[in-house]
Amino acid sequence: MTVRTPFSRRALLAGAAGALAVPAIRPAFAQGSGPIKVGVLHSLSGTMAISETALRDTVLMMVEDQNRKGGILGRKLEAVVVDPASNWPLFAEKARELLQVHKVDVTFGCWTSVSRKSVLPVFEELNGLLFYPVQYEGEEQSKNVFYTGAAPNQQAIPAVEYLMSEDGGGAKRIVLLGTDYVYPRTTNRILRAFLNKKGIADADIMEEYTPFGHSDWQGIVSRVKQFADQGKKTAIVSTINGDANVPFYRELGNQGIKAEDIPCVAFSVGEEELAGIDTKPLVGHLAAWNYFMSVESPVNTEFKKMWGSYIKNDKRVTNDPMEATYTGFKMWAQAVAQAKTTAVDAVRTAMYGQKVDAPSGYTEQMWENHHLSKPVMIGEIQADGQFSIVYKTPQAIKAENWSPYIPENASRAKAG
Amino acid sequence: MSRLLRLLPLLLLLAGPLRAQEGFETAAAGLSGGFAAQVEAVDRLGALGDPRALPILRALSEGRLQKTPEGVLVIGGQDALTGAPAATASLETVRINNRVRGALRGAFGRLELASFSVAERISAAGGLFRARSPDNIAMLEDALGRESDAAARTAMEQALAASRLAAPEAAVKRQGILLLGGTGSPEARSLLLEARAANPDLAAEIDAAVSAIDGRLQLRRAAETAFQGLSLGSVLLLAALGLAVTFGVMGIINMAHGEMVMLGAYTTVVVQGLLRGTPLAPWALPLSVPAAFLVAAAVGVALERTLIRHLYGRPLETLLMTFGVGMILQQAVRLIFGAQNQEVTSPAWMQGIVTLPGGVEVTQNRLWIILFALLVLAVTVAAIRFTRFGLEMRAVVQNRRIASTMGIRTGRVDAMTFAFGSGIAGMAGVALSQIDNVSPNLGTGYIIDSFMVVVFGGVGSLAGTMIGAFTLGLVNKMLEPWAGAVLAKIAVLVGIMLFIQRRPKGLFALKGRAAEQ
Amino acid sequence: MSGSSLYLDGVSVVFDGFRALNNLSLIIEPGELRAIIGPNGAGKTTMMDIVTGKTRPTTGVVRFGEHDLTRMDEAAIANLGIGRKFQKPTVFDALTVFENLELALKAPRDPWSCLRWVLGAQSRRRIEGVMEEIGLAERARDRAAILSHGQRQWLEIGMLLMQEPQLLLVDEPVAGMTDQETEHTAALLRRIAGQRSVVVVEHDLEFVRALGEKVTVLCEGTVLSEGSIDHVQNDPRVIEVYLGR
Amino acid sequence: MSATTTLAPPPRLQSALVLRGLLLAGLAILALLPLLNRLPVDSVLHVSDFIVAVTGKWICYGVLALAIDLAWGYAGILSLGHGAFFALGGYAMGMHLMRLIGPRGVYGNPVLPDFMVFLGYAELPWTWWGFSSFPFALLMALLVPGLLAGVVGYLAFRSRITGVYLSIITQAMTYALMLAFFRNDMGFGGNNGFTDFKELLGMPLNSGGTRAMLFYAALAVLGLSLLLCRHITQSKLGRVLVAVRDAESRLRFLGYNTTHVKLSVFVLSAMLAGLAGALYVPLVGIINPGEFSPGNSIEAVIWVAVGGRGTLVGALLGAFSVNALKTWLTSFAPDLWLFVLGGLFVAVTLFLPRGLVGLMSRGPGR
Repeated sequence: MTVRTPFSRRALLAGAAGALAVPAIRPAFAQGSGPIKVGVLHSLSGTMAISETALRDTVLMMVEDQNRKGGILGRKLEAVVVDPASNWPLFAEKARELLQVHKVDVTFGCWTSVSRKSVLPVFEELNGLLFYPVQYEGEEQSKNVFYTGAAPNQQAIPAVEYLMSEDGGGAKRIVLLGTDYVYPRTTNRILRAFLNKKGIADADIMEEYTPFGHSDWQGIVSRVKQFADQGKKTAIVSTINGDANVPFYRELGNQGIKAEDIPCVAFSVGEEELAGIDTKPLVGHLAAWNYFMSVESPVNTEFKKMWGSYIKNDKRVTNDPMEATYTGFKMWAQAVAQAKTTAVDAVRTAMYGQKVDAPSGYTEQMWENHHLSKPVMIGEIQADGQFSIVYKTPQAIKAENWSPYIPENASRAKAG
Repeated sequence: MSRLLRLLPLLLLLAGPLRAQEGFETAAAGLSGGFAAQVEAVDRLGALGDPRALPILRALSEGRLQKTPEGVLVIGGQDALTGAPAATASLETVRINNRVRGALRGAFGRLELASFSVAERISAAGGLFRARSPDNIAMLEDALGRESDAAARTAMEQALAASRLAAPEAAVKRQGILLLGGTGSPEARSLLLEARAANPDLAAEIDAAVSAIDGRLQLRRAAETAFQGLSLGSVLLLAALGLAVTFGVMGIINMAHGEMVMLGAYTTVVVQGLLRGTPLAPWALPLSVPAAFLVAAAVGVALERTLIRHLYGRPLETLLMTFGVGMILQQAVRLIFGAQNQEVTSPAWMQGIVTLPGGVEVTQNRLWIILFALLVLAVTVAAIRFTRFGLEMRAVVQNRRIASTMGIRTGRVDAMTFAFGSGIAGMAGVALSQIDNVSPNLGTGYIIDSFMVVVFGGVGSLAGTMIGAFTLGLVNKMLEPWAGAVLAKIAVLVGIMLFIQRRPKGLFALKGRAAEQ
Repeated sequence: MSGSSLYLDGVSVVFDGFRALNNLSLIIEPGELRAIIGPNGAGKTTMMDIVTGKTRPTTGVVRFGEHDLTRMDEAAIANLGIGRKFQKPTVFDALTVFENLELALKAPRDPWSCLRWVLGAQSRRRIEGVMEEIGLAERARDRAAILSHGQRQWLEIGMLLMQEPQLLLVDEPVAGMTDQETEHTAALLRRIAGQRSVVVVEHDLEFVRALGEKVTVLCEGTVLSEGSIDHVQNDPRVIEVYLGR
Repeated sequence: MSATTTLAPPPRLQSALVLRGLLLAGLAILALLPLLNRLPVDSVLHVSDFIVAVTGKWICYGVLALAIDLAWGYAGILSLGHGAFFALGGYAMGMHLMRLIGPRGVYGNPVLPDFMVFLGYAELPWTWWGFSSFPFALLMALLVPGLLAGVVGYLAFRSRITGVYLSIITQAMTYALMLAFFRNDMGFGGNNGFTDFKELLGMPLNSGGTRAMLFYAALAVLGLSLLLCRHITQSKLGRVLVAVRDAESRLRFLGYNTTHVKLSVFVLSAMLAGLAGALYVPLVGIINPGEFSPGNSIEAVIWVAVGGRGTLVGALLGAFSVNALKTWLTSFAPDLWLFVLGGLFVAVTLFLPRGLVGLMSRGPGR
């Protein structure tokens, strides 16, 4: 295990080892020959493999596709895949390895917030570039990360507005169910502030958290039923994560909670999660995303075709984080082409204002707050495991990564 | 023909003015509009009571209704209203949302109240209960007069009560309140509370009715909590039973036990896949049980013969080794089947709710799993008590040398015992596939709980395993409402740790000389 | 060393309804060598467990001098000066003969003292002396694991000697020994007694005869007969339950 | 009963010399790494930052392995909860590092860490008092694991819970702690744990110089732990530990209070593990409840088994080799590494009961 490789300039500058360094005279795009390296930092084993392997496949598909088109700047792309194994410190180690040993030009990776938080200092120290494709709690903005998933205002708030609208059933009582980690906690804090502002009292809000991978939902679902029996239209807002969703939805179906009575809108349940469930009892429950596989747009048709022929399994679906990966990749490729280099600082500048026609059917733009403008869509679960889109915003919405509903952000200058 | 006769009184009752025909067509046209227009159309169709609406509304609710760009409704290539062949090009499925679905439920209620099928009449009454419109009172009273089925009568009475509650006249409302108070259902409670705000003059009556319901609900909720505890206990029992054999009887710490459970769940997926489209498809789940037993047992035999037999008497080494085996099995499944969740469909008889006497509602699948767990326990006990294999197994456990001198092939018995324990784990996997994710990580979630159950119940005692599992399940569920799911679980874990140090051999300890070894 | 006497009075032990000891009373005087015989299941080993604190009596009095043994744990009882040799020789296989004896040497037993322990010249001489006595001087640097069965028995007796006990409980010391080894062991035990009390549990009547001291016969958890070997061999009750049939 | 496995005697003399040489050479190479890192990039001997960072992590794992070996390899106490002690030590240090962020956090709150701000804490919970002081945090990194080990150990050893039962109880302990620390209401950052540390003892954490310092600190701790463990195992206490492992009840009848012996070594081992965790956190920059997961503890035990339990060199060898293999394989064969690692664990328990060290010194024995 002695990978002795020549030192890159940026790592050298970053490290204090630079004190002894030879003057750094090599231009920024010195590694301008050879393939462009694309790091893939998604868990292939452990608890998160279930969600993240599809993103690894998406990046590999995009790399293959780009190479078929002749690469970028006349250089081929080469993917470097590592397995951080759902182990957060290992994420940091692998990030360092990608940047220092493999010297990747860009990295696509992470799913959970904690994995992103774990690698963030590494990317900042070594001035790397990370594309993060999953919806998250916001309250962050790093110059080394481009966030291509939704911020809370691009998902949670429109979804709750919909639930309270006439079309959504006019909910007056809200159950906030979540897995006990930072994304649900933050999202629910924002939602509570929002609901209070809309005139829903704290007594009409039930908030409950469960551990990761929670599998016995009997008690909670029956408590939700009790909460709903108070004579006001009740709806569930679920930020339940990953594995826990299948047993949750099974319990929901089995306890006979119909979407017409108590609709449940989820922020972490997409086509991929539904693939493990018989959705017939769940028809009508909702999800809020920025993309559904059922979107009808030429780009989406193309995207689905590309995925189908890459993965060679007609049962595999596309979902929102995959779309965010696709969009992020396209944007990065455009930015590199525009900057005519893969150097991080130049690419970063080129990223701002970059536009891509996304599979969502909208033109999404990268803003200087490192977040995309995205449309918000509400879908109802169908018997075939797909979503029927019952609502979408007329245009893409700009991200508010610093939520105005968190009082501590009030003092923050309304940064663009 | 008789159906028509049956519908006749209803038709007479509902038959509106002569313009009904025209009203039907204009109302139906609204179905191709936006969600709001759809709701209105569905309501009108329900109010009209024209039986022709039924197939159209069914098609709408099941996603079979299509429309042409001009808004002509089409079902299966035919014009929905006229039945004439329709254009097949550029058809678009008519989409609905929850509001439309709610309206449909009310419309179905009106249209199906006179149906032949008892189930449909009950569901119709349920729809009317939720629709709670005073318009339905007359219809319900009439239907009730003809109804002979007890369950359907109850449902209709409830629906009638709810409809009366919505009536403008206070006297009718009072009737409704009394009736609702007598049902004891949480839905009725919800309706009453909703009505309370709108009818301050009836507050006293409503409060009385609500508290009557609350009294009955309290008992029901206690019963339901107990059921949840039993259900969790049955899951723990299933997961732990195989371990009770391999660990309790053989002293092997099988950290790959969870993976055996996982293999059982994947066997279910494979069996379902193989049988899909064959006449046997509805039997896929029962057939998975022996299949899962065999698969897990076969892996168990292979494991025992190649690896574990070298480590007898060194339980801690088996722990480390089987941890490695678990890693390999998990990754193998991940590479073969993919990391994603696999879909397992539940047969119809395992879905939904059963109402037990006293109005206690329990979920079907959990009920089946409790029964299944007890069945597996019975089979295990029977296999150990009453079969030749069980006899040999007990002999080998008690005294290996003497057993071997008596002609028992101890190696074979070891292999079979381990296979047996693994097979039980596989069967547990079939049950767990019904309530949990079928993913490569399935087993990891159960391994520690299983060990805790076995140790708590007393190693080597199946009765202890059973009582241990149900005790832990019940305690956990009783703590959960006020401590939350996580704290309840932590409390149970700490409780077990303290218990073990008071009684190191568990609930049902083997005593005397044999336990000293 | 004036010595204390071991005093058991009305001791009963019940396991799951089975009476392993039934109202057993016994006195061992300082310096006495006592043989205890009895058929299988007579409660010999349980009696030793009671004395050494491994098992608690259900009822009855167990005293050593003025100490109430029922309230003390094994280590405390051992430190009181009661040593025990198991039926199956148990020595520390991974340690050498010398190290085994060093562990048994009378010295502070708490972890901190063990950490700071330095083997003095006097202690070394004592260990060497015992090694001579048990005939293992040649094998000081050998691991206990490679000793023969008899040598392990002696090593264990040697470890007891290092403890300088006032009372020694020896469970079937000659099981599986050759005749020569048996003789050697009897001589060893006789030599030990006198300075301290020794209780020997044995099946081998020849060996008991060779010890030539007072014999107690246990049966079904209680004392059946007591006296010289000739006395008990002629006791009809003993003949019935043990020798005869 | 179960602890008395048929372990062959540890190799002595000639093989011991080889091992000691190996150990010293290994430590020397480790000590050189940060220096080699400062060589010009073009130099053949240059070592990348990544190697230094990763090795620093392994050194912490090495200390953890020593702690486990002391309890398991010598005293026969197989704890499957040492990851918990490691994590508690890490949390203590993490809390200190969080306090040092001060107003540099996202919300600029001088007292409360970011996660407390957005969870709406009004003031610092009492559990956090004192952690702004480095000596206090370091003390807690030792005391908290030690205290936990003391309580759990006292309860278990007093009731003569040994072997498999002890392993299962310690596993339940770490599992319960994991669940507890995942709870955001505990006030320890929930699932995210602590990240985004800025400085330690006035030095910025993201500088190579600080990393080199931390590396040497870890190495020094490793060296001192090694000396401490060596001192213990070579004293009479070491022989008492081996005696506890092989025939505990015999030792009790010799007058040793084995409960005290086991408790002391268990507590000491837990404190060492806590110290390892405290070193680990500033090196990897994150601590979260995942460290409590039972799998982590088992893996750490397996390092020791792979290297060779009952020898201190073996513990270190195992920790370094397994982790090096893991680091390499998760990049080289991301889909297959679990097969290799799992296969290694199986092979070692089956064919190398004395671990890699046993392989090197095929002395007499079995």
